[in-house]
Amino acid sequence: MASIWEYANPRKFMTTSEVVLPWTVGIAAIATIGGLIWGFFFTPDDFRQGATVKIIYLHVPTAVMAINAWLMMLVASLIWLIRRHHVSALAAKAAAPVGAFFTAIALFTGAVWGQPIWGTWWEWDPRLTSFLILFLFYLGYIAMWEAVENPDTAADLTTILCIVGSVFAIISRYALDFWNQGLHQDRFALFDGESDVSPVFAWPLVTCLTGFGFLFVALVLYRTRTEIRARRLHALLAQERLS
Amino acid sequence: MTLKVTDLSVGRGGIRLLSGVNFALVPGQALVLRGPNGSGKTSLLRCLAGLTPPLAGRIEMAEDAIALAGHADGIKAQLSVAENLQFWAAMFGSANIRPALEAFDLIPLATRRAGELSAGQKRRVSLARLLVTGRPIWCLDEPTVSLDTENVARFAAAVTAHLATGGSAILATHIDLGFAAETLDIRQFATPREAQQNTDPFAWDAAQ
Amino acid sequence: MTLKVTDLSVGRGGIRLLSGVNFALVPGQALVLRGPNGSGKTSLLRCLAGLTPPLAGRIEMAEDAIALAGHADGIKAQLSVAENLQFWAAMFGSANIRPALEAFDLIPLATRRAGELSAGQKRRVSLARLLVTGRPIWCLDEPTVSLDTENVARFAAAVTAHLATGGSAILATHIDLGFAAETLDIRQFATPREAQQNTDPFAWDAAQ
Amino acid sequence: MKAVIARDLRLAFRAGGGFGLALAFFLIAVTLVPFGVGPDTDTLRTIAPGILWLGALLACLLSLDRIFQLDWEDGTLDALATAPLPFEALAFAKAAAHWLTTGLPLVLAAPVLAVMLNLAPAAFPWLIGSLLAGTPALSALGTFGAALTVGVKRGGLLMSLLVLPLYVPTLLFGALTVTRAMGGFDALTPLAFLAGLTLATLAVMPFAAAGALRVNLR
Amino acid sequence: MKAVIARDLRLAFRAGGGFGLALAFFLIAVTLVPFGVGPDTDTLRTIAPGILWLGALLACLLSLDRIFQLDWEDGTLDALATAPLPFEALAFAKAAAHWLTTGLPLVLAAPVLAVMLNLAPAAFPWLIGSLLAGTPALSALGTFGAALTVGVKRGGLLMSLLVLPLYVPTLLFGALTVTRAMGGFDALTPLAFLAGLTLATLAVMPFAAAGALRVNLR
Ligand code: HEM
Ligand SMILES: Nc1ncnc2c1ncn2[C@@H]1O[C@H](COP(=O)(O)OP(=O)(O)OP(=O)(O)O)[C@@H](O)[C@H]1O
Ligand SMILES: Nc1ncnc2c1ncn2[C@@H]1O[C@H](COP(=O)(O)OP(=O)(O)OP(=O)(O)O)[C@@H](O)[C@H]1O
Ligand SMILES: [Mg+2]
Ligand SMILES: [Mg+2]
Repeated sequence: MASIWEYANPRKFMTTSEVVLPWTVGIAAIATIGGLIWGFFFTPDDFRQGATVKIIYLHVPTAVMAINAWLMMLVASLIWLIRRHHVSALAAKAAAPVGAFFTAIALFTGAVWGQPIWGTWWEWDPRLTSFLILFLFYLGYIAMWEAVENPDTAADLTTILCIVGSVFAIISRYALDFWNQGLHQDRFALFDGESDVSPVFAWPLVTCLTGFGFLFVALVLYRTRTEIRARRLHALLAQERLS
Repeated sequence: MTLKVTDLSVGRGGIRLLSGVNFALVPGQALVLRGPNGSGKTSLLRCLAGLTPPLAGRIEMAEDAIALAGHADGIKAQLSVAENLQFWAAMFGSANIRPALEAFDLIPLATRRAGELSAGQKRRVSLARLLVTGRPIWCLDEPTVSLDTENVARFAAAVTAHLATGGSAILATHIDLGFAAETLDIRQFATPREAQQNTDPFAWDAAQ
Repeated sequence: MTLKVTDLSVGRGGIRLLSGVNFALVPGQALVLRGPNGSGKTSLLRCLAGLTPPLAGRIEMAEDAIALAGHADGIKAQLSVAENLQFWAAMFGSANIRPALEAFDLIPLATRRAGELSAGQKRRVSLARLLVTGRPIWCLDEPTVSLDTENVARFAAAVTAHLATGGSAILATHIDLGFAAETLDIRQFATPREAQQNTDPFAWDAAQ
Repeated sequence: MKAVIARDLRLAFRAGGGFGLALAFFLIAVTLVPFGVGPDTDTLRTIAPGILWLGALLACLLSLDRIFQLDWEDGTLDALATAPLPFEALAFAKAAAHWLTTGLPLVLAAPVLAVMLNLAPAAFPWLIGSLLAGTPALSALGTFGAALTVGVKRGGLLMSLLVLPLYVPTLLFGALTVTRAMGGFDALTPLAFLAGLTLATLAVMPFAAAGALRVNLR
Repeated sequence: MKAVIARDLRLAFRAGGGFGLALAFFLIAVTLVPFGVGPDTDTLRTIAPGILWLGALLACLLSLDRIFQLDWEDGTLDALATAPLPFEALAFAKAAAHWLTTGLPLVLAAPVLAVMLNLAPAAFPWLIGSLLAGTPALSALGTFGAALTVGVKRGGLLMSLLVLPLYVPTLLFGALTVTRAMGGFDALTPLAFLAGLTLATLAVMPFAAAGALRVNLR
């Protein structure tokens, strides 16, 4: 019977992802664009914040995905560490720039948002700062991949880095809370009784969240395929040399 | 203290270089690896020393049996020759370094800064380290490089003495070692092209 | 293009090693320096190449005539073999590197990262650099180290070709170079003890 | 293990080994700050704890590349790999040696600089305490970073990129201890956190570092 | 000379060469400051110019050891000594390459960080201007320091000791330009001084560096 691990075989992965990719792209496109349009043009302005509240449709999804991206990298790295599936290592490598990109957008939109709300572009608020640190971890992780020639060595080193980094990212988050009490919006539950976001805002937000989720998956799939092709090229060249 | 290698295959940089390597090294035996540049001698020695994990096959020997002397000297320029050897003696828990110094005529250089030694003098220091380790199996990568004839003779004497006391040695070289030993041409283990493929998961159905 | 050395004395680390070195190197001539470890071959070559100023004596030759290949390879690990040679070609204003690559059979390795080469392969790259410099006088310090017989032959061919085109070479070595050349034993220039003293201004009336 | 520490200390004392260099860097870096931010004493006093901690941190950082790089380049690590000493112990010994040659001197020198930045006298013991409790973690994390980047030529900059984010919690708690002490608030809690963090780091880091080393030696 | 610059740039872009690392370090170093001195916006604003300049300075410093050390270790310098290119030109080329891979990126990134330390908008052009005028001097002085310490194994720390004092005037005028612009005073005079200083440095430094190199090669 077919075990899930078969998909970790590069060849199998290429064939499967070829089929899956278009669908994810499609859903991502529809949900993201739809959600954003819905959010931007078909929701009333917020009574306190006015039109600026609409940034939330970019800001929150990117922010949430930025964190999930790192989690996905962690999982992929662990799979590589335990089962030595090359594809999962490459998937982690492929996810890093995407995650960094989302983080950057979350920070940027946040900054743009903070301008009208807090009257300043940047606050050393724990939430914001911890995201900045997350961004730094992304940079380090990417740099490590770049720096090491041998792909397997790089995969192992980045795995160790990713694990240690995750631990310290969490520690610093708590350290930061201890350091400075923030202005930033707390985590909120979207649909419980005393929700601070009325369903009017909530539904398009949920659409955007799903949209960005699929967008992430699509991007990672795409980049993983590229990485695999690069590795294949490398392998084939290596063989040319030997004959 | 025998070293037994069965169906070993060795890789470097994601490429399988050698496969089906089989040999045994018994106490008192010296084995010389021969092969053209880039054939995989260094890689094989590093694999035996446990630095690179083998791609396949088994290496059977006692724990902590191997001492390695590679292309690089492993000498600290700031320390004197004696201090360098003392450090290794401490690491391998052997008592005095005097015999090692004498074996390679390093007594006159003992107090010199290792950084101020000539190529051949450095080489002698790194060879003296082998005696200090007290390990039975020596893995030597081109040990006689930049040694003059006199010191090649010293090296040969040291190796034969080591063999006489039940030690063994496996050496990679292109030049004369100063003593007779059976040679193992590693070209016979060079990986054929079709075997090459299935080592790398990314090289599926490559054109032959 | 003759290199003329008169009454040269060479030091290293504040010690006078060689004194009264006299020899001439005419186009088409190759001179092999022989001497035990630590006798001063490398120091002499570095002095001829103008890296260390001579303690005394004269070195007469044309400007920019010398190319040096020392113990160290002078190769950038991150660059490919071809890129390494191209850099040197640009530095010495010579046009194409292809002949150099061919002379040492480096065409198959041209696109490889230099860091991933074996000892002998690295050596070949650093020897190929000599051809790229287009300099008439080669100073080579143990050029054939860790080369297999086949590549020693290539090296010999390269040198003889260089000599045939009016070039000259001075080589330090302990091992076979693959071609015949007159040798210069530098032990005859070793500084006697009494001469030793008055070089160092702080060593006045030391015990004989 | 003692042998490794002893050798590293000796190397540090030898020419070019640079014992006390970290100290000197600490001094210079901190003295440069007034040039940058201007001589106003109140500003200096307020930022003193942060500056001192940042200075110590950078001084540590700059001496990290000594930890493994040389041993790797000259083949010593290859030989050590075949030695009976496990890499975990090696990593720990290296971290210890680094702290003795870098962290400890910084702790001793900090008060002098604190005077220059006229830190509030009440905060002095807390400064020393926090540095004592914090710097070992800096050395341990640095050893890990050094082990990760040992294969990379001139990995110094890359290493700092990897290590500095790991330094954040230590820096936060360390500086916070002093600032709070200066303001007369409870400084014990952050100090406790700091100590705990350091102990945890010391316990775990050798294994991570050893893993990285093994990978890099392949 | 072009060949040297081209090669150094290529090396910088290659794996492990670490292009953009200086940038990342700059980012981190500046980010760490608030952790040290506390999140208070006003304090940060006042010290912003100094911090930005110090950050740039340290980022330069950390990338200096790449300049000559590797070429020395692998024998490239020996070979270059016999090449027709004089050491003066070599030193200049090295400095130029270092600035292109380090100084220039810093200049471009500074505004972003200035926002985070909420520097007064009026001072932005002056920040960029002063960095543009100042960083070449940092690279040139750094090249000199690198040439002096090329013989010393892991001379990184020693080099920073030698170089940092040389950096003081540049730092002074650079930070002063921005602070004054922030305070609304005349910032042109320090900027002019800075530019003059840089030009003088660029004119003289290659010769000093070349001399140091020759001595170290003996
Ligand atoms: C009043 C203005 C703001 C509001 C209402 C707001 C709201 C939110 C919300 C609802 C989230 C999602 C929380 C979650 O993940 O569950 C979020 C996340 C985030 N926001 Fe904002 N934000 C604001 C301003 C800012 C600003 C100025 C920044 C500065 C860059 C910023 C940066 C972030 C970051 C980094 C996250 C992700 C943190 C996380 O999810 O843990 N936000 N924000
Ligand atoms: N670090 C490395 N990464 C990738 N490939 C490498 C590396 N080192 C060597 N190789 C390649 O592996 C092959 C074997 O190298 P190895 O050093 O084992 O050969 P060798 O027999 O020792 O050669 P020599 O006689 O020149 O020392 C060579 O083709 C070389 O190009
Ligand atoms: N950097 C240095 N500083 C001080 N003394 C040195 C230095 N390098 C070499 N020496 C000493 O100078 C003498 C000559 O060294 P040199 O390298 O010229 O000898 P060599 O003939 O090349 O020896 P080998 O055949 O081993 O290469 C030796 O005694 C050595 O100890
Ligand atoms: Mg070899
Ligand atoms: Mg020599």
